Amino acid sequence: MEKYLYIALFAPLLGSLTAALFGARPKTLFTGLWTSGLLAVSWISSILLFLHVYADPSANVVHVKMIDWISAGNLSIPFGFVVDQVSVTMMIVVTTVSTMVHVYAIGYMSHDKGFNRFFSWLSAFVFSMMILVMSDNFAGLFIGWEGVGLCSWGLIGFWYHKQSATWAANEAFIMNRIADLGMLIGIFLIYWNTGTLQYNEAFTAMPNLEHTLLITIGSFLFVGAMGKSAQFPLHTWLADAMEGPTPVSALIHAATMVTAGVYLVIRANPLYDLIPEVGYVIASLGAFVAMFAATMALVNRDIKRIIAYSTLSQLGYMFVAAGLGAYWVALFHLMTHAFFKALLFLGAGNVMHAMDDELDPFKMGGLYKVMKPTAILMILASVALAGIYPFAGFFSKDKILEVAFNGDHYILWGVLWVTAGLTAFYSFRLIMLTFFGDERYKKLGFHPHEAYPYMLWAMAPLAVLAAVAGFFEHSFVHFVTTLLPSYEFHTHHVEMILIAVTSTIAILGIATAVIIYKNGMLHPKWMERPCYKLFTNQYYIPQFYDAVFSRPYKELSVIFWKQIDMKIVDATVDLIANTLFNIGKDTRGVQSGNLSIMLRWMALGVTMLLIFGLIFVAAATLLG
Amino acid sequence: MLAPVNVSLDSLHIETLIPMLIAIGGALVILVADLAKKNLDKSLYIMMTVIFLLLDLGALFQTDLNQHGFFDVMLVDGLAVLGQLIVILGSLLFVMLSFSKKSFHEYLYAEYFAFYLFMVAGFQFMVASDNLILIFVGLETSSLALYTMIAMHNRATALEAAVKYFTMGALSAGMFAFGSMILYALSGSVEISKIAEVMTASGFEPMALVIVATIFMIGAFGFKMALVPFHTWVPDIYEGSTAALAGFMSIVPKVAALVVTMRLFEFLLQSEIVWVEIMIYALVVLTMTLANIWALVQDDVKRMLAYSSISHTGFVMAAVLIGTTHANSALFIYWFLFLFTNLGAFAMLWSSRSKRNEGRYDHTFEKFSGLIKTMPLAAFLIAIFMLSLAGVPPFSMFFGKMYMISSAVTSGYMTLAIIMALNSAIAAYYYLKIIFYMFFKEPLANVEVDPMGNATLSVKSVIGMAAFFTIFGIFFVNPIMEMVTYFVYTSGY
Amino acid sequence: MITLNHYLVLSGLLFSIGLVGVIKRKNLLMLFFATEIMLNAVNVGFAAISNHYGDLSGQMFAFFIIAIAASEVAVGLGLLILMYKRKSSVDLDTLTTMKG
Amino acid sequence: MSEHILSILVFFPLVAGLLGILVDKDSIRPYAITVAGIEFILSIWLWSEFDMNFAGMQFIESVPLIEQFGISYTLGVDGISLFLIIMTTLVTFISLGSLTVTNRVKELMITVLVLELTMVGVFVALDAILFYLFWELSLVPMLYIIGVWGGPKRLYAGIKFFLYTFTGSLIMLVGMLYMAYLYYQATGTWSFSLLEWYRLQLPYDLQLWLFGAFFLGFAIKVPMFPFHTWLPYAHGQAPTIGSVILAAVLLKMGTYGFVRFSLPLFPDASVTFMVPIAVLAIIMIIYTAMVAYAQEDIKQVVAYSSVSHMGVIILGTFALNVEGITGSIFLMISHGIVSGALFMLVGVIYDRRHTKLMSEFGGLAHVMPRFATIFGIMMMASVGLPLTIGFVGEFLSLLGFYEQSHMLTLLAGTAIIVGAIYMLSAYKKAFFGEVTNEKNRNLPDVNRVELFALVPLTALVVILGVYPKPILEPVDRSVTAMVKLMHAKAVTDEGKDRIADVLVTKEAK
Repeated sequence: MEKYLYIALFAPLLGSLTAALFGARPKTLFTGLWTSGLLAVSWISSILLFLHVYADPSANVVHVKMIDWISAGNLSIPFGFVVDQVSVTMMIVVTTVSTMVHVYAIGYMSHDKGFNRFFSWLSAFVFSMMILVMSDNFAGLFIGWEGVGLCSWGLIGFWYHKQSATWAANEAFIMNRIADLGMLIGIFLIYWNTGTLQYNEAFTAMPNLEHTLLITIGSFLFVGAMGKSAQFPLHTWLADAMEGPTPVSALIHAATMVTAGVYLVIRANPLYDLIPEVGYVIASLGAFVAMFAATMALVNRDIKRIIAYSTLSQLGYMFVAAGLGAYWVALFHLMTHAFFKALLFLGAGNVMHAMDDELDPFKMGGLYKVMKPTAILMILASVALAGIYPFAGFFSKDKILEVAFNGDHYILWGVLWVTAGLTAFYSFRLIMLTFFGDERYKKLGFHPHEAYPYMLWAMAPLAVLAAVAGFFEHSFVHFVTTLLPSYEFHTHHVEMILIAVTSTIAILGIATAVIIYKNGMLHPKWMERPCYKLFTNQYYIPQFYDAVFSRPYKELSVIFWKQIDMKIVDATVDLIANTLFNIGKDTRGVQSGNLSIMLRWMALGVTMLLIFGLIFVAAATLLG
Repeated sequence: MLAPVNVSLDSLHIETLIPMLIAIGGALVILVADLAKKNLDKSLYIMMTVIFLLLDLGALFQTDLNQHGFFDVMLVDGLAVLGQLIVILGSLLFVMLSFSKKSFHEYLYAEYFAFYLFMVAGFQFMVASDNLILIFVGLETSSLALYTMIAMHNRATALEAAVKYFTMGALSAGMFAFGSMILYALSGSVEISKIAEVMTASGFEPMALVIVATIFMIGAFGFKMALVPFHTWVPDIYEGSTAALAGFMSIVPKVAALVVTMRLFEFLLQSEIVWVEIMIYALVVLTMTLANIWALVQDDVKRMLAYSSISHTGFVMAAVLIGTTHANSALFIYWFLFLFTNLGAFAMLWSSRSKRNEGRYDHTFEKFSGLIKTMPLAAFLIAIFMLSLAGVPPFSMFFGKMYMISSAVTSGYMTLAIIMALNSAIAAYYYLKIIFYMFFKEPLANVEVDPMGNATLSVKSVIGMAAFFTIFGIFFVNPIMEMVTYFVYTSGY
Repeated sequence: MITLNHYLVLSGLLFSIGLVGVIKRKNLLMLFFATEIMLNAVNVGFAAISNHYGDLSGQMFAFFIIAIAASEVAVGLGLLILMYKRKSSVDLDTLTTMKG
Repeated sequence: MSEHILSILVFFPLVAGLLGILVDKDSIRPYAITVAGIEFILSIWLWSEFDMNFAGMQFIESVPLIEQFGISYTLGVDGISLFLIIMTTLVTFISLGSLTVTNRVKELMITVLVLELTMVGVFVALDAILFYLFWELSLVPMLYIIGVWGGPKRLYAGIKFFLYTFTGSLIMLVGMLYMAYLYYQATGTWSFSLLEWYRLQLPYDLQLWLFGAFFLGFAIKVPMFPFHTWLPYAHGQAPTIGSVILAAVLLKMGTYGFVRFSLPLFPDASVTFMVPIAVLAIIMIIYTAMVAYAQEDIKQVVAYSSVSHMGVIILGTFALNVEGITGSIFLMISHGIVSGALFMLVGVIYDRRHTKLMSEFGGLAHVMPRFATIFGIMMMASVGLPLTIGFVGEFLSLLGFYEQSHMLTLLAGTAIIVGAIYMLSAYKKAFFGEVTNEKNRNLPDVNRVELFALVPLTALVVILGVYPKPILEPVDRSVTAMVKLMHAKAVTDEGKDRIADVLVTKEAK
C-alpha cells in the first residue's frame, strides 16, 4: 500500500514541477490536462488507500517513514506519513475537490496568460495540503502548514499586477505567520516536555504532564489553527483573499486549507480531550465567529465575499463541534462543507465569467434565464448550506447543533440556531439577487453566457456529493470513530424536535430571503440603519487593524531607521571618532613652532611634575 | 705627595672600549682622507662608514658579557650589547640611504660622515656605561654631532630645526646635569649601580630630593625620547631634516636614551614612592594618546610619522614602567622590529624626495595619491610598512605590539593594556590615510611625481631588506625573542 | 658657618635663574648664556658635594661639564652665525616656519 | 598528502593568487575562476576525507612559530568548521564566476583570492594568535574591495568598517593575551593553542572579564546591536562581490568565534551573559527587521535582514544546548548561501538599472520572470519557509533557546513575522504591480553567467532544506562533544544545570 501513499502524495508535486517548467511560457493546454490527470491519479490512489483502511481500520493503517529530516541533539524528525481514518478522509476530500477544481480551472483560466503558472501553484498547494494531512508528526504538519500558506500567497496574489491582490496576498501570509508563531511555540513545548514530535508518542506522553502545561500547549496550537482557519481576530485575511482567482477560493479558501485548523484540533483530540476548558473556549469562539461572519454575509455586496463569510461561519460551526469533543462531527461537517462550498464558489465563478468579473449581485438579477445549469447547481449548493433535508448540510449541521444542545451549552446552541437562520437567509439572498428578479445587468450592458460544458461537468460530481454525502453518515461515523473518540448523544428523546426547530428557522430564512428579494430588493432605508453600516464595514475591524497595527508599525520603523539607527546609534560611533579628530585639530596649535614656547613647554612639564611631586611629598609626610 | 697611580693594563679591560674606538678611529680616518685629497666622492665616505660600522659590530660580538672596564666606567651587560647592536645596525642601514640619486649638500662634506661615526660612538658610550659622567659625555657627543649634521642639510628649515634641537638639547643637558648632581648629593656616587645601592640602603630618603632628581632625569631623557610634553621638537626636526636622517633619529637616539632610562628607573621604580610610578604612567599614556591624536591631523607624511614615532616611544616606555624581564625584552623586540619597519617607511619617503619642493612640505599625502596606478610596487611597499606600523598581523610590528601588551597584561596593568590597544586602533586611522590616498584616489594630474626618483640600487636593496623583515618578521621573532630575553635576563633587568 | 646646603641652595637658585632666562629670552645669544648659567650652577653644586663627600668624581663631572659646555657653545655659535647669515637676526620668533 | 590538506587549502588561493599577477589582465577571469574552482574541489575533498564519526579535531597540523611565546601554526577542522569552509570556498567560487565588474578586474580577482586565504584560515586556525592573524588580515582585502570598487561614499564606509572591527579585535587580543597568561600561570608554559586552552578551567570572575573582551571582538564582527551600524555602509558601498562575501562569510567569523572561543572557554560566563545577549539578539531581530522594513534601497533591506538573521544565530548559539548550537551553525551556513544569493540578485538588477531604489522598480515580475522566481525562492528561504534551507537552522535555534527561556523565545520567534513583513513588502514593491517605469519595460532576464551563479545556490537551498542530514550529522556530533566539555568545565552550579549534560539527557530519552 505504501506505493499508493507515495503516488497520492507526490503526483501533485510532479504535476506542479512540470507545470513550473513552462511557468514563464504562454499558455499550453498540456499543463492543465497533465496536472489534472496527475491529481486524478492521486485521487484514485487515495480512494484505494481509503478502501484499504476501510477494510480493517484497526490493522490496515499505513504508516511509513520515508527519510530523516532534521536530527540534532535528542530531536529527530523524520519525513513520516500515516494514512489512518482521519487523514484518509481528508485525502479523499482534498483530492476530490482539487481534481474537480483543476478540471474546472482549465476552462476558467483559459484566457489568462499565467495559465501554466496557475496550475503549477495549484498543484503545489495540493501537495502541501497532502503533506499537512498525511504527516505523522507536528514538524511535518508544520511543513504542510507553511506550504499551503505559501501557495495561498502565490495564488491570492496570482494577478500580481493588481495592487489589491498582492496586498491581500501579503496580508494573508503575514497573518498566518502570526498564528504560525503560536503553533511553533506549541511545538517547542511539546518537544521539551515529551521529547518527541511524533503524534503517537507525544500523545501517549501527554496524560503524564501537568494540567496547566497541557492548557498552554493546547492554546498555542489552537492559535495556529485560528490563523489558518481565519477565526476571529485573525479572520480579516479570508475575505480579502477573494482577490485570487475563483477556483483558488473554491479550493483553498473554502474546501481545504481553511479547514486545516479544524483538522489540527481533530488530530490533536487526545490533547484536547484532556483539557475540556480550552475546548469550551474553542467552541464559544467558534459559535461567536459563526454568528459574527453570518451577520457580515447578510449585507455584503460581493458574491465571493458573501460566500467567504459563509465559509468563515461554517468553520465556526466546525470548531464548536471539535471544541465540544465531537470530533467526528466536526470532520463530517468539514467534508460535506467542502463539497457544497466548493460547488458554490465554482458556481460563482461561472457567474463572474458570465458577467466579465462583475461581483456585485445588485448589478445582476434574472441570470436564471441565461445560465440555468449554473443556477441549479448553486441553488442546490445553497440548499445544502442552509441545511435542508436531504442535502449534506442538513446532516452535518444538525449534528453540530445537537452536540451543542447535548453538552447543555444552550447559549451556544441558541447562537448556532439563529445563525442557521441567517445562513439560509444570506445564501438565498445571494441566489435571488443573482438569478431572479428583474435583469439589472441589461441596463449595464453585460452579455452573460453560460460557462463551458466541461466546467459544468466538473461541478457535477461535487453537486452529487453535496446532495447525497449526508447519507453516508453512519458508515462514516463507524469508520472514523475507530480512531476518533466516539461521541455519545443523550438527546435521542428530543432529537426530532431539534431537527424540526432547526429546519424551521432555516426554511424561514429562505422564505424571508425569497420574499424580500423576489422582485426589487431591500428597502433603501434599511441601508441607513447603523447595524447595517456596522455589518457592511465588517465591524470596522480592518480599519481598526490598519490604524492600530499596520500604520504605526510602518511609522515606527521609519522612526527606528531615521531617528534611532542613524541619529543615535550610528551618530554615537561617529561622534567618538570625530571628537578625537577635532581634539587633534583644535590642539595642534600647541605645536606653535616658536622655539621659546617649546622651551616653555619643557620647563612647564618639569615644573608641573615638580609641583605635584612636592605636593605628593607634603601629603606623604603629613599622612606619615 | 701623591702616591703613584699604577694600574695594570689588563685590569682596564680595554676591549670593552674597542667598538667605540673603532667608530672614533673610523671618523678620524675619514677626516684624514678628506684632508689628503679634496672632493672625494660621497660613495667612498659612505662605504668607509659602513666598513667601520661593520668592524664596530664585529668588535661588539667579541666583547664578553657582564664585565666592567676602563676604571669601571664601562659596563658591558646585556642591555649594553642589545643597545649597541640596535645602534650600530640602525646606523649601518640608515647610512646606506645616503646613496641618493639626487645630490644633497651635506653629502659633499666628509665631516658629515665623520660626525656620523662620532655620533654612533657617543650612543655606544651612552648605552655601555652606568657612569653618569660617561653617559653625559656620550649624550653630548652624539647630540652635538647630530645638531651639526642636521644643520648641514642646506635649507632654511634645516637650520631652524638644528637651532631648535640644539637649544632644547642644551636645556635638557642642563637638566641632566642638575639631576645627576642631586643624585650625587644623595648618594655620593655617579655610578648608577652604586647610587641604587646607597639609596635602597637609605630607604630613598629624603623623598623630596629623590623625586626632584627623578623629575629632572625625566626632563632630560623625556626630551631625548620625546615624551609629551618634551616632544615639541620632534615634528619640526623631522620635517627640517632629510627623511634619511629623520628615520635615523626615530630609532637610534631613542634606543640609547631608552637604555639609560631603563638603568635609572629600574631602581627608582623599586622605591616605594608611588609618585614616580604615577608620573611615568601619566607620561606613557599622554605620550601614546596625544601623539596619536596629533598625528591624525597632519598633512605631511613625514610629520605624521614623526608623531607616530612619538606615540611608539610612549608605547615602549610602558616597558620601563612595568619593569619586568618580560617587559624589558618586549621593549627591545619591539625596537628591533620597529627598526626595520620604520627604516622601510622612511626609506620610501626618502626615495620619493624630490629636490624642488613646492609649498612647505616634502611629502604631502596628495603626492602619493593614485600611486597604485603609477607605481604599484612602491604603493604596495608603503602599504605594507604602514600596515605593519598599524600592527596588522602578520607584519612584524604586530608581534612587538602583542608582546608588549602581553607584558602589561602579565604584570596586572590591565587598564594600560586596554589603553595601548585602543591607541593602536586610533593609530590605524592615520596609517590607513596614506593607503587610502595611494590606492583609492586618482593620481594628481598637474604635477608629475616620481616616487622612486631619489632611489638608487643600494637604497632599493635597503628597502627590499626592510620589506623582507617586515613581511616575514613572524619567522624572525622567535630567535630575536630568545636572544633578547637571554641578554636582558643575564643583565638582571 | 656655610654648610653644603647653602651651596646646594645657591646652585639651585642659579639654575632657576638660568631656567627663567631660557624661558624668557628671545635672543639666541642670551639663550646660550642662560644655558651656560644652568650648567655652571650645576658645577658649583658638584664641587661642593664632592668636597662634602671627599670624593673626586663630582669634580670630574664638573670638569667634564665645563668641557662639554665649551663645545656646546662652539656648535651653538656656529649655528648662530649661520642663522644670522640667513635671517640677519638672532630672534627666536623668526624661527616659526615649521608648526602644527 | 591528506595530512597537509588544510595547509594546502589555506595557502593555495594565496599562492595561486600571487602567481595570477603574471597572467594577462584580459584573461585573468578564467584563471581566477579555475583557482577558486580547484579550491572548492579541495574543500570537497576535505569533506570526503573527513571522518564523520569522529567528533574532535581532524587533520591537525602543528608547527611551532614562536616557541618562546607558545605561538604555533596549528590547523584543524571538525564538524563545526568543516561546512563553513566549504561554504566559504563555494561562495567565493560562485561570486567570482558571476563577477560583472569590468575595471581593474585582475586586482579584484587576486584580492578575492587573498581574501579567501584569510577566510579559510580563520575557520581552520586552532591557535589563538593564528586565528587573530587571519581574522585581522581579512580586513585588508575587504577594505581594498570596498575602497576601489565601491560606491561614492566608499572611503567613509571602508574606514568605518576597518576601524570599527579593528578596535573590537584589539580588545579581543588583550583578552587572548590574558588567557595565555592564565594558561602560563596554570602550567608554566606559554601556549596559544586552543586545544590546550580548552583544558583550562577558569574561575568565574576571570571568565566574566575574558568573555567581555572576546565579546567585543566578535560582537562587532557579527555585528550585534548596537555595533551594527558599519554594516549598512559597508554593504551599501561595496560592489556585489564584496557584499556577497561580507554577508556570507565575514559575518560568520564573529558567530564562529563565539562557538569556538566564548562558549567552550568560558561556559559559566556564557550562562551569565546568556540573558543580556539574548536580549540584544532579540533587539537585533525585531528592531533591525523594522529598520529593514523602512528602507527604500533594496540592498539595504538585505543588509539589515542579515543583521536580523544574525540575531537568530546568536540566540541559537547561546541556547547552550546541542539543538540550539547545531541550529545556529546550520543557520550560519544557510544564511551564508541565502544572503549571498540575495546580494547577487540585487547585483543582477543593479547591473541592469544602476539603481537599487525600490521605487525605481515595480512590476519586474512581468519583464524578468526567471529572476523574480529565483528571488522569490531565496526570499522564502530567508523568511525560513520549511523545506528551504532557511527553516532548519531557524527552527533549531529557536527550539534550542526555548529550553532556556520561554518568554524570550516567544519574542524572538516574531522573527518569522517581521521577517516576512519586510521581505514580502520589498518583493511587492520591486516585482509586483504594473511596470510603471519605462526604463524597466524591456530589461533582459537573467543571463547564462548569472544563472551559473544562482541555479546551484537555489538547488542547494532546496536540497539542504529537504535533506540537511549530511551537514547536521557531523555538526551535531562535534557540538555534542563541545557541550559535554562545557558542562564538564562549568564551575558554578548555575552553569552546571543551565548547560545540560548531554549524556544525562540522552539516557533520559
